[in-house]
Amino acid sequence: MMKKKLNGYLIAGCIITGIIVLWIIIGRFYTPYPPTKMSSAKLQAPSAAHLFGTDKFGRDIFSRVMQGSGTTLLIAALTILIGAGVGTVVGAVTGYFGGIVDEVLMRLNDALTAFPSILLALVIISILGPGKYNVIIALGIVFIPSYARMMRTAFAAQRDVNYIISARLMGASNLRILLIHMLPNTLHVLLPALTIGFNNAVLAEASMSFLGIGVTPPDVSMGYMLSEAQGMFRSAPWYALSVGGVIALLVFGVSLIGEGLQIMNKEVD
Amino acid sequence: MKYAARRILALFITMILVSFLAFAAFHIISGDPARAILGMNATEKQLELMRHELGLDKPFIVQYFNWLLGFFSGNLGISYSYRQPVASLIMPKLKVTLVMVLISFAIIVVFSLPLGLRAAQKSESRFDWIRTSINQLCMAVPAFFLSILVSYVFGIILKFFTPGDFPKMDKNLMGALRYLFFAAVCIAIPRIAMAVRMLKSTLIEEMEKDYVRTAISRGNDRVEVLKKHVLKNSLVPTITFLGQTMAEIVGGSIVVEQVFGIPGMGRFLVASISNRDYPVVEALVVILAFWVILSGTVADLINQKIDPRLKLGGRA
Amino acid sequence: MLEVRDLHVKFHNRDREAVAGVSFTLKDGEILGLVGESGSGKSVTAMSIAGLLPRKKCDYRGDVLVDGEDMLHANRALLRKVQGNKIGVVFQEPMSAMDPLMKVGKQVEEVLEIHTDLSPEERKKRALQALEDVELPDPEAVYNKYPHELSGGMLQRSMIAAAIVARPSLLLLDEPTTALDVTIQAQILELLKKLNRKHGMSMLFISHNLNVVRKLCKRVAVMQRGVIVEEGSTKNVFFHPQHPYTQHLIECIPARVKVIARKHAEEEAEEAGQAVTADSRQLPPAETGQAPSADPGQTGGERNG
Amino acid sequence: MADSILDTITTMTGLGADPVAEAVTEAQKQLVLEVNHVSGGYRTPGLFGKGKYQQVLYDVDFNIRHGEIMGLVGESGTGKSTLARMILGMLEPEEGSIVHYTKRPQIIFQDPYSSLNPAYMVEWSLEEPLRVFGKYDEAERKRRVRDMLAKVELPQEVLTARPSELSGGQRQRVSIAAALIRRPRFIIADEPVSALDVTIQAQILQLLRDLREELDLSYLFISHDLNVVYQLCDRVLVMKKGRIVEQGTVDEVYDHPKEEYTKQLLAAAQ
Amino acid sequence: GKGTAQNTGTAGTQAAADAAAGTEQASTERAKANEIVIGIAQDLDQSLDPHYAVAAGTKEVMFNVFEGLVKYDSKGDTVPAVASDVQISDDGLVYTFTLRDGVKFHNGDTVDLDDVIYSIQRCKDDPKVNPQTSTGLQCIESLEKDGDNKLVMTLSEPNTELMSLLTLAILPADYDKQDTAPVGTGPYKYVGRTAQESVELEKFADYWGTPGNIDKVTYKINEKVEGLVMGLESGALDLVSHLSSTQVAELNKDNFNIEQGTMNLVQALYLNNEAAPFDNELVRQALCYAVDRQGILDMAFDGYGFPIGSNVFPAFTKYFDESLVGYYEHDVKKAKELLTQAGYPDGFDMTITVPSNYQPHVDTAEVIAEQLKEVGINATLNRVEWESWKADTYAGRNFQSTVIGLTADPLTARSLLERFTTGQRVADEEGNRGNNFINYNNADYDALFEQAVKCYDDAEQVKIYKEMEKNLTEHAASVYIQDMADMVAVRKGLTGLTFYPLYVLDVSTLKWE
Ligand SMILES: Nc1ncnc2c1ncn2[C@@H]1O[C@H](COP(=O)(O)OP(=O)(O)OP(=O)(O)O)[C@@H](O)[C@H]1O
Ligand SMILES: Nc1ncnc2c1ncn2[C@@H]1O[C@H](COP(=O)(O)OP(=O)(O)OP(=O)(O)O)[C@@H](O)[C@H]1O
Ligand SMILES: [Mg+2]
Ligand SMILES: [Mg+2]
Repeated sequence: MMKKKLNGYLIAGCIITGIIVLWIIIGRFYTPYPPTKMSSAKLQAPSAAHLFGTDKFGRDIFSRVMQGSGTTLLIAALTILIGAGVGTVVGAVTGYFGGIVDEVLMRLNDALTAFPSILLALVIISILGPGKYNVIIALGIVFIPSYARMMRTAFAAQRDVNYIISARLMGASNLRILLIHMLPNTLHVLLPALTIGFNNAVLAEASMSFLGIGVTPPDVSMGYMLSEAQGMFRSAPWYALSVGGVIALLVFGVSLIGEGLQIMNKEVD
Repeated sequence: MKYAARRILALFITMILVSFLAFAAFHIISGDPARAILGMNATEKQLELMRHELGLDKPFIVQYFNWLLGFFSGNLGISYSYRQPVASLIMPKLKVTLVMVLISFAIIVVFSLPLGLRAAQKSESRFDWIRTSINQLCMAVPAFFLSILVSYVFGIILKFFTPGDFPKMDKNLMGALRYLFFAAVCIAIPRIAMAVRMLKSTLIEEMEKDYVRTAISRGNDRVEVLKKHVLKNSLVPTITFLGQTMAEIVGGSIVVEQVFGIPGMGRFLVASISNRDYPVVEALVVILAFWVILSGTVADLINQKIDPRLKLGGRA
Repeated sequence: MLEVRDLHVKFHNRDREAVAGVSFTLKDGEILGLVGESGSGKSVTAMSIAGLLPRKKCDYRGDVLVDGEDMLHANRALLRKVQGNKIGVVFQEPMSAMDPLMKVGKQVEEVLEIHTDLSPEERKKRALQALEDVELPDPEAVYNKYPHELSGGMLQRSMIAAAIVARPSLLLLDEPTTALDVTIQAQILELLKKLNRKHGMSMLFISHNLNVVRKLCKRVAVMQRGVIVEEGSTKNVFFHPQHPYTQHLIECIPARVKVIARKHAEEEAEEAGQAVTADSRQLPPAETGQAPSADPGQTGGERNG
Repeated sequence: MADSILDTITTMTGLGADPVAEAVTEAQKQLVLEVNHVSGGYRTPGLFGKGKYQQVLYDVDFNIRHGEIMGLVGESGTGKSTLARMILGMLEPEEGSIVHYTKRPQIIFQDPYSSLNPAYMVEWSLEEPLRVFGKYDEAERKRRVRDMLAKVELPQEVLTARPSELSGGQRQRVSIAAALIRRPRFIIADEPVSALDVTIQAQILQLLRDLREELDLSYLFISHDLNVVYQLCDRVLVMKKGRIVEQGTVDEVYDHPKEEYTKQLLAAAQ
Repeated sequence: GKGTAQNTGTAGTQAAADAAAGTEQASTERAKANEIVIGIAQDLDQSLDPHYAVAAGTKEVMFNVFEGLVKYDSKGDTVPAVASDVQISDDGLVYTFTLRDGVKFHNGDTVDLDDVIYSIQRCKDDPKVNPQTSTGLQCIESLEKDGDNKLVMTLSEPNTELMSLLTLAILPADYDKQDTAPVGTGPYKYVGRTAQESVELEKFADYWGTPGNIDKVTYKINEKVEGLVMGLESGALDLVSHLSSTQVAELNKDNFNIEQGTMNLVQALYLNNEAAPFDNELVRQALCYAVDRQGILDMAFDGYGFPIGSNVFPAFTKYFDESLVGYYEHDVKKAKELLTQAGYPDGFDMTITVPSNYQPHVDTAEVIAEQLKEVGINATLNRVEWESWKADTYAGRNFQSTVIGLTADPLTARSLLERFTTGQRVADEEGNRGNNFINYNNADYDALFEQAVKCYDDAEQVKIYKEMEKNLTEHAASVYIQDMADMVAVRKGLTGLTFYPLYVLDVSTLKWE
């Protein structure tokens, strides 16, 4: 009997992500310095007192990154929740029922996919205005089409499969079939897609903040800090490098998980 | 032939839908172009005059159809911000972006194909995880962060190009190409990583199919199998991916242009959005969307040539 | 022509040997049937013969001699010479065993391209000839079609055509008819018989259906869990099964078929002037046919894993 | 198109909601199914209008009596599964009618790999029909599942296994159990043994036979293997290109085939 | 004086210049060709017509292209330009201008009286002209030619600020392409622009006055200031103004002189006097005490900048009241007391709206938010786009507080102070609301303004304006912070940078050594 075997990527990914998430959670309750506390020790290089150095207001970058990554994590997680959630609903409905609903929604989907995602986010943000929650909504909307398309395929593939026909014959309601009979069988595509989506969300949030349409202080996200850091690349390179490093590490960890999940799926078939 | 006609019809329908969405979206945006043009001290009367001048006092649907008709006759409207025909404004920028995107695409193709092949071949080596991890890491770096690094290292320190001083294409083509090359690299790197990953898994998957065993049973070497059978079979997902890439690097160029100070379409788009310059934004968005859909359609048409089975299926 | 001696194959990720000491021989022009339950190691045996074992994923020992050459330990260069040329293989699922993007004709020709210096025109001629040999109605049309444009039966014929185009001396057939309709199944069997007669090709015919094997093979080997439990002339095995597993296998054949089979056998025997032993006339009725190995849930082949 | 199918299925499958004819004759009481001159096929949804119509069944007319096993043979693609779908209510006949005299039938499929939901343990799959039915509590459900498991001769351990961990034969037994758990009177078996090893085929056939006695079942048994049909069935329908070309008791048909086609089939099967 | 340049960069040495030879290449070539490239952070207005142009950034560039009858000098005084002389009657009602001889437009035509009358008339009547200008000009009753080089302007009432208004550009009469191909009389003529990329000017050879030194000036646009800094570093740009101290810190001091002037604006935390809790004067005062101006300067501006106490910037020496700067000393205790008095002992939540494209304002707001924590006020930043700031915050007055800098245009006390009167607060018959975007509502202030407008005695008027300033301070209309330092990075070798008390950059004085 083939048990789902953990693989190296999955373990390494979980460890890296786990450490960062733990660090972020700690950051909710404790940071070495208050993240917004300004001091006259400006733009100091990393030292024992300030592991990542300080920024132009003399704030401790380590503490700020600790908190900023929390915002980033929250945004990415909620974005995926919206994108994948709505995407799954749309995909389920279109994939399962087909027909005219499918035609219309998929055409709309095509049209939405035609906008490059950053552009779509840009447009939505200029309607909603910047800010943490608007970024989440904007990115969430941006992410819907790809999930919808993917889930549509996953649901449509099951539509005429025997166990679903049986479920219909036993009189299960459509909702029950969708949720209980079909959904669990889409997880093997959904889970890796979630990790990819998560990473895209982190990178997209960073790009948006960089373009000045992302989160607004006092919320700090890593993208915001990175755009701040760009202006000080010469006088405080540690700022950009530490923030960029943490983003890369977080994304790296999660994509290792995704890689691991995919390998696991393949092994089990 | 029928398939091609159907795809082109679909492209057309989607474009109409896209244009409507774009047009509607920018009319929902709360800002007032008249206000944007006239500034904060403008009086109601001034604003009204301006709105009339811009045709903003007509009903939405009328505005849309006027615009759509104009679009087909090559008249993309007049920019609010520059009082010039949009077409003449955006042409030079489109040229810059197009060149950058094409360079970037070329880099992606040139690097990812051999790397992907190699990754697939070496997938059973003990050091595969190193390769995979490096690959994942390349995907993890935000494109603009890469851009910042590249423009500092290659621009300021090594002086291979002068950041902020993009040479005019018609005057100094080589200089412009060199400048664009560095930006294109920044767009390309994460995409190369993705392409390698995709190629690797496609090739491995393909190598495990039954027909490979058949081919070997006929006396083919693994290399021959790869050349004669597997590559062609991997081509369809690869071309689909490249089509997506073609579409997505345009989106990626928006941010990279910003960092490198490249006067391309992306930067112009961002500026025009914040200036509420609807005609420009709408034209750019529709062109962008066209690019995206076209990439997909072309990829599909090529695939359909490669894989005769696709002729039957049409849309999945 | 083919000699397998004490073949052992064990996959790294499995606990049990897939093939645990199989020995048999196959003479020139003979058709040997290999039957057995699912997972009993039939395909692995065939793969070992054809040099198609995934060598990195398993341990193997023993000898597989094809015309005196050891296929099990042969290097790639030697294998390459033999594969397709001396040994042709036909697989179970024609749809997935053919390259979906290559025209059928090209796939039939491929063997010639690898093993001969024939000109393209010559190759095409040979390929068309092979397609005709397998009794495809319009070889020229089939030559230019893609696999998905053919029906299962036509595809399986094309597979056979590709396997015989280079006139190999040994044809390995791994359940070539299981996926097919009964009528088509019968046609394919007829075709194989004809090929055997016409070209004197030796064949190893794998199936899990003893009844199918009966129609084609003179000799049959029965496999269970990696070993051959019984071997002999088809008639003997069919009418006097010795091993319980074989008996069980026979019991599963409907009574009606057995009656007909007996009739055939008698006719044949009469022609040959000898009688079939009397005691086997009393066949148990199919209705009461129960598996001797009691646990019905478990005999259905091993559990995956 | 798909939604209309769904609608009909969901409205037609409720237990006890089946239209049972009020005044049935004595003869009809012996029937479980009446298929009256049914024709029909598939409509492919087109971009504009109704799309293409492909007729599969032509004037199919037969009935199945109480306690009977009816065989249905024919080559691949003649419309055997299509007929099954129509009887199950997943497809509307274009002409003719189908009358059920029992609860709606359940179905057993050919491919044991796709007939069980891979995401769940066997126990869940067996309980699900009862859960959907909604009239039994947890304990009763468990009891019935165990009961049924014993009937299909599977050990209790199977309950906690996932379908992927079972052999084909075991899976097919589980599918049968799932089809029977709500005690239908009529079962359609669409090539339930074609994908199985011969030895296991025999076991499953035996099981179907035993269950008929035990649970008072009638079958429509679809197969392209005439030998299997001979082993199991009382009567047989031979189908060719969507038409019933021959019907009668097994012995009648097998010993004195009237149609050329039947003769061919029989010859091939030997 | 405050308005002139102070060189804070290190003294240039030859050695340093040599070391940076690589980056210098492009700029050396430009020096040889007598050209410069200036970096600016935003593109010019859609219309280059100077009468319609509103953006400060546009005026900053087009200052070099246009002139009025008079123009500002580097002290902020008006000096004759297109007019060579002006006579004002004793009652201040009749102005007689003498047209300068041989002033040429960039298109080669000579300026005549018709052009002058056309220009003034247009500013007075055209509804699309900036209302501050057109309202000011309403006092002109008639414009008459006297001979062919004298213009007699009769007013309905005296207006001490008229001269400032008459800096309005003189344009060729009935030339209708001003918005895309502007033609003026300034030392530089407009050559062309590429949207969102660059604007080009060229020395005007027929200029009547001291001509410029540089032959060709190119403005390169980059919305990201970081991009401008990188452009300086890489040698692509020669001069960038309005840099922050952080950005200056990024530059290699061997290649640049950093000149410091003033931005000439009033940066403040503007409070919406109608939005709770800032409708309560005590709360506003508490905020004034809670905010530490010097702290802001130190924290966000490396100590550069000039603290202020009311709505006039220091460079405007005539009206600037030094004594108001210290009116509210930073005093947390007092702030808390006031808050308690106002009924907010535990502070409250507030939002500071800031235009995200102006980093200095964002920084200031961040520091303020941090400072307000000390008195228990929890301030959240709301970064908005510039367009939406203009529409929602400024025109829509839909905000609680905002950090922004207000400039004077024209350079008059009136333009700085009139905006807080009731007349500018409430809507007129047509539904227009004026510029009192903070909804300041004070009867005394209104009365003082009435007086000031009617007063024709300059000294008396200055006194009244100062009273108004004081009124704003006392009632804590807003939390006044500073006039920001204007840091200009100038490539070594380029000299002659002149600061004005206006938001302009005069390129005519620049030259390569
Ligand atoms: N590539 C492989 N890796 C691991 N195990 C394998 C592999 N191929 C075959 N096996 C195992 O070897 C055993 C024998 O398999 P084989 O395919 O020879 O059976 P078979 O007799 O051909 O069965 P069937 O009738 O189902 O084709 C099985 O237990 C199978 O799981
Ligand atoms: N969903 C469908 N839509 C359209 N046509 C279909 C569909 N399903 C089956 N058909 C067509 O209907 C015909 C009969 O198919 P059906 O599946 O009933 O055959 P069958 O007798 O069950 O064959 P098999 O023995 O291979 O299962 C075939 O020609 C098939 O192509
Ligand atoms: Mg096998
Ligand atoms: Mg069927």
